[in-house]
Amino acid sequence: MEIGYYPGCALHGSSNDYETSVRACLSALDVGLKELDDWLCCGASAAHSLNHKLSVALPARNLALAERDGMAELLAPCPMCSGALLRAKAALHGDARLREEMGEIIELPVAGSAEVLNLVQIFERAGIERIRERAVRTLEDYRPACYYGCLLTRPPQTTRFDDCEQPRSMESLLSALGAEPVDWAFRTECCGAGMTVAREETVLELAHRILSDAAARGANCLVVACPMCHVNLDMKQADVARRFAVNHQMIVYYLSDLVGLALGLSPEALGVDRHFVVR
Amino acid sequence: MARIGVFVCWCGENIARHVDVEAVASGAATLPGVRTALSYKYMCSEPGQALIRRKIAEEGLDAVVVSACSPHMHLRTFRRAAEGAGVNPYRVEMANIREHCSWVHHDRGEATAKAADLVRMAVAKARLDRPLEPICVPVARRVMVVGGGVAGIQAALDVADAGHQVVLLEREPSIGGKMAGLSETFPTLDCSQCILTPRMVEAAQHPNITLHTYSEVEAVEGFVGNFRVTVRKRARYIDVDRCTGCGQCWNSCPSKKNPSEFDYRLGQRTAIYIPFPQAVPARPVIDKDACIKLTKGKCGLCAKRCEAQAVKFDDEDRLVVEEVGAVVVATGYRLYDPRTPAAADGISGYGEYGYGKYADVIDSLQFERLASASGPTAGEIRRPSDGAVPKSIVFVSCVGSRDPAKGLSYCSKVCCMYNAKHAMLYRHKVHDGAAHVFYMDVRAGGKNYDEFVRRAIEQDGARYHRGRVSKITEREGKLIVRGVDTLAGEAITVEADMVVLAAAIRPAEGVERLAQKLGVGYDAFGFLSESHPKLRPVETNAAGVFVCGACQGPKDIPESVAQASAAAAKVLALFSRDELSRDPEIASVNELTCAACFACERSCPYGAVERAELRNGRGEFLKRTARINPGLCMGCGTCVAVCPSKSVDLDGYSETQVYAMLKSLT
Amino acid sequence: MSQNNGFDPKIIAYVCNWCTYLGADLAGTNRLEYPASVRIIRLPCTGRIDFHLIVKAFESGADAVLVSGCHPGDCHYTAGNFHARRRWTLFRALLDVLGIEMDRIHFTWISAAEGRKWQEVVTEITEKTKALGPYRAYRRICEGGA
Amino acid sequence: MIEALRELARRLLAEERVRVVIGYGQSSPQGPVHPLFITRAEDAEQLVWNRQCFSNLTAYLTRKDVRALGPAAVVVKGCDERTITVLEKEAQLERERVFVVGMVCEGMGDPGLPKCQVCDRHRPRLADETLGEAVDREVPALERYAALEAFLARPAEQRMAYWQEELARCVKCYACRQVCPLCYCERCIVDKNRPAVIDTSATLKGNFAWHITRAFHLAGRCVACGECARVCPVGIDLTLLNQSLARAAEEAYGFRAGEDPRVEPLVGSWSPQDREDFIR
Repeated sequence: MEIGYYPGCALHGSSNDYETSVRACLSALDVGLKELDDWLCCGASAAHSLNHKLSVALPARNLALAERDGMAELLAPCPMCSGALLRAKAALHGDARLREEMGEIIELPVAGSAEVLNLVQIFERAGIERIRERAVRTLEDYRPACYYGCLLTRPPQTTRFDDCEQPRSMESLLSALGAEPVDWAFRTECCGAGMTVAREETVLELAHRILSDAAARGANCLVVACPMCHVNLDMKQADVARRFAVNHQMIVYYLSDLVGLALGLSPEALGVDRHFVVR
Repeated sequence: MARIGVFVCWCGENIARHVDVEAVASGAATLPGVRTALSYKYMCSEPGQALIRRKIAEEGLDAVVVSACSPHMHLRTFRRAAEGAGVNPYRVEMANIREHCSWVHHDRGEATAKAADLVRMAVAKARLDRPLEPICVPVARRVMVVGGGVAGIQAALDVADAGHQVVLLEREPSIGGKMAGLSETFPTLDCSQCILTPRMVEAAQHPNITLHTYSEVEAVEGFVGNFRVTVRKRARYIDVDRCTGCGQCWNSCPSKKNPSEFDYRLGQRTAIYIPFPQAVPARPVIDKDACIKLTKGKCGLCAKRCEAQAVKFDDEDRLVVEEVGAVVVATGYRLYDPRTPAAADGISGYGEYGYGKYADVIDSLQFERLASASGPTAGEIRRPSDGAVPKSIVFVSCVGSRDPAKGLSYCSKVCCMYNAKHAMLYRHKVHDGAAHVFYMDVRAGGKNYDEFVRRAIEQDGARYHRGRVSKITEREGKLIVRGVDTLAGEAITVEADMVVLAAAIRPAEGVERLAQKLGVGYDAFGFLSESHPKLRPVETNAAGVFVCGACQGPKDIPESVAQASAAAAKVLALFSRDELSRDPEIASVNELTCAACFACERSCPYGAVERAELRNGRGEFLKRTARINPGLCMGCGTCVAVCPSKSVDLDGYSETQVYAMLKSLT
Repeated sequence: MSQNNGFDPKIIAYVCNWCTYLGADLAGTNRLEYPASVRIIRLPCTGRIDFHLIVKAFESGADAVLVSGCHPGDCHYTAGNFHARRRWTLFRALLDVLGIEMDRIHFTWISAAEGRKWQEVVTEITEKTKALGPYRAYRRICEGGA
Repeated sequence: MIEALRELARRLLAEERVRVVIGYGQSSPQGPVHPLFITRAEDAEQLVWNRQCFSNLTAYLTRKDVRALGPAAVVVKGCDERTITVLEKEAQLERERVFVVGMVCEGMGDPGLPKCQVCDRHRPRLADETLGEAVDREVPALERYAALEAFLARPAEQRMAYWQEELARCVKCYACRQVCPLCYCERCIVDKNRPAVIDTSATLKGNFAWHITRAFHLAGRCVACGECARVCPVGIDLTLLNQSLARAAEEAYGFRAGEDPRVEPLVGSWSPQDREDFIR
């Protein structure tokens, strides 16, 4: 199968290891990615605080491009991006006047019809059973703490994905591949990535709490589906060690890393060797 | 030809200022069927009414049109006046030339022309009014009270004490309801069972009360004054008349580890059991899913021990028909299950609070059992997981309540009070324990209520945090409660040994089905709808059906009891009459032309349309037809609109009349 | 339009007894002035208002018809207005294909508390009907021979 | 197919499953096809099946004289069979007393009737036994209502003018009513007096009132067999009126009359969520 792909800025920049991982893993599953031609930033981090129309128009243009190219489904591996796209979709849906107005602004007709999927949903689409059949090794050595962060499931009215406070979808997928996910308390807590620059103290504390609880519950790695979470929890471990005198050394995987490993891909092919904390 | 009198009111200057009342009257005098038309300063005054009566007598009038204010204001007045002079009250019409004319149109010419039109329409309608007699139905002076909690017991006793028969229905094996399981009650801290159990016994022993426990309403037929309620008496496997309640059976039952419903699963009971020691009736039931004899065919120990030979393993559900004149619904409440979505919109419940996952996260009714002297811990506060005495408890308010995002937008009303009570009881029992209460607002409206909450905080040292709890997790045997104190503006974390969730109050399971059987409306949450929120708080839109207690909305004990007595008073008022008379402006079917498609049956909001057969004098079948039960029809006329052959008509608003009104304007 | 200056539209209003009729009463109590164009026919419930009444109104020379009752959920008879709403939705489709001028048929929910809404609605549809002029097309139907 | 049909009719009558088989007959090979009522197994030879079997035979199921014969079998096409569901929902027949013989149909008339061009029920689905082979194709609503759509594209005044002209030709013969399987009232509303609801004279006023009434009485019920228009002696296209209601039912409530025996009739049921964009 082939689906539309919206990388967003992070996957083409600081988190290009995530893109490597997603592409390698999905290609092993015969899921082709067709990158949206001429996509632009979805504006998720700042647009809404500057100008409401802009915050709809940016993602609306990306949706319009998908429609133009006949993409029924659009993968946005970054939950900030998928959230922005879904919010725009919801706003456009059932508001003919807004659709018209947006159409004029972005100079493209837009209905908001493309379905926006996050990374977990792509795996669900591909079929957990199918992935399991294709797996060449089991993940039995992995006891991951699945970390959804604050954005993947929220706000539930928009994402309509899993249980907002008690999600289970990553656990289901990884258990099927032999891993033993731990039950822990910080699945949907904020890691503070948005305040990395502004309030580093807070961020370190939040990251420390998350990493500590994961360790306390017996996890030997963390699994994320968000470039921001990854960069924060992976890169900041050194600072956490300096601040709290605890060196967690907790490997932080993207969900696609673990699925890729199960499918027999090498860590290098998945970009795992480019993480800060490595085995 | 009709002999109509038209009486045009000036309403002092109210009408006369903008409407030429003389011209309206003289115009009306020329209309066909009108014998006399005159105007008067105040038609509704006694001299005005006397004028109408005199003219009826003088002119031999058989219909009256009063051209004055809104019929909602004075139609009843003028109907009475006309009736006094021998005119059928349903041959009185009003033309509303005040609210709909003189008060809103100030151009005298236009207002007068419109007033003349309105009179013309009223005269056209009056010409075709049929004399109607109020519908009289006999009243069965017997009431069924559905639900044997404190509200149901109160209503039953009030009616029974007034000398009428009562059938009291309870779904559980014993009456007593939720109140029987409570520990102590706010704001007096008197023992719940001590005040309730004497009332339970009184109800059971009352000569005017028939008790059906372990029973539910199966079907309802009939209408106000004449309901036939079919009751399903569930198989109890005990011959209640033989049983002496000695207890040999439940003391010998080997199936002991069944979760107790009465203790909300915190305690255990045998397969043959009474729910609690003071149960009324003190007769056991057998849980057929737990009984070894009924599931595996072996055992039967209870039957062997029973000297009265009251155990009947071959018992079956029985249907009993009760004929009653009124029904009081007092089905009470249940608590919201925090694990589940409150509404079907895909938004999950409060999984993050860990209810059902962590043994020591319980709901407030479970806490009542822990605090109750008759409860599973004999009144000691011990946590479910390991029986240890908790050194700190967090009480969480508004779990489900006041949270439109999760589906329940309303306030459950009693939680603020019982949270204070729980904190207080806990501190009384565990002196060094810490009681934390997370709350949105403290709503303590009621006599001595706010003082009670203050006492919990100031004397008993409950720690109140204004804010909500975001998540509860467990670490090393402690419950980690994370929340926010919005007054201090900071996130707080409390390490607790136990958490008590004040889950929202919801109507009892299945109340919608009961409401549908009775024809009572209910809101989006399933609470039953009263006729009028202020003026008819215990009546419903189904005549003869009344509501009281928490089935109508969240309520505490005093309110439930007050409402129960109010419902009883309404029942007694109904029973004070030999016959009921109802407004006869209802629908009827021309059975000869009815095509029996039953569109009317599907459309009737009251289930007043029946499928009937038309037979000739010799009883031979002629045809099928729809038939309207005059006892149930409320006269909305929806059936008239959907009948394709126009075989239904509505008295007082008949087809002919509406057409004639239209024609009068051409 | 100048030819409409002398035109007093005739508007028939079918209203339910419990909400809109009382709303119109309230407009009176509050002395809210509006044009004297509407003739109310009071019926118990919008559930009773069937399509014949709308046709009959036009046959008897109405320039516009107003149908009004309780808001959804407020029906005195619990569901009459829900039944009515469904029928009207369908009936409008039929009138539309027939080329009946849809601007001459108005549906509103007006509660007993909405005296002002009654005033606004009557004023508005009177103005609208004035602008449309007399309903000549239907008059022609009524006068047309075999 | 004809042989299979005759054989089935013979069997049903011989085994006394039914007392009458309502099918199609033809007096001569070139003659018109007419309804045929077979009560003896040996007469089954007279049944025919060809592209001239226009009528919707379910209309006879509610006739008193036909009912008096006893349990009946009826031959239906995909379009006709929906009538059975509607009649059952309206308590006009007991489904178990009727044996429904479904005929796979490639369309009636030559060239096919307009309704056959957009038919998505070549194969009956609710019949007790279905004869013939065919594959249904999905026909989008847009296509099914194309004629209506085209008509609605005209301005309202033109539509009104069209109907004034068309309905002026109506002679009030009531063939449209007589042929309609869902017009089963014992006394039609048009025959009601005191008060008369509809002007019975064949004036434009009376004709408008009649056709509005006829069409609206089929709201949420009409199964689009199209017989009313086919039998109209002056050729008024009544399907436009029927279609306007059918499309409204489909658009607003996702409802197609007679499609699903589990769904309650459209008029007489409601939902709080029903749309009301036209209500202020």
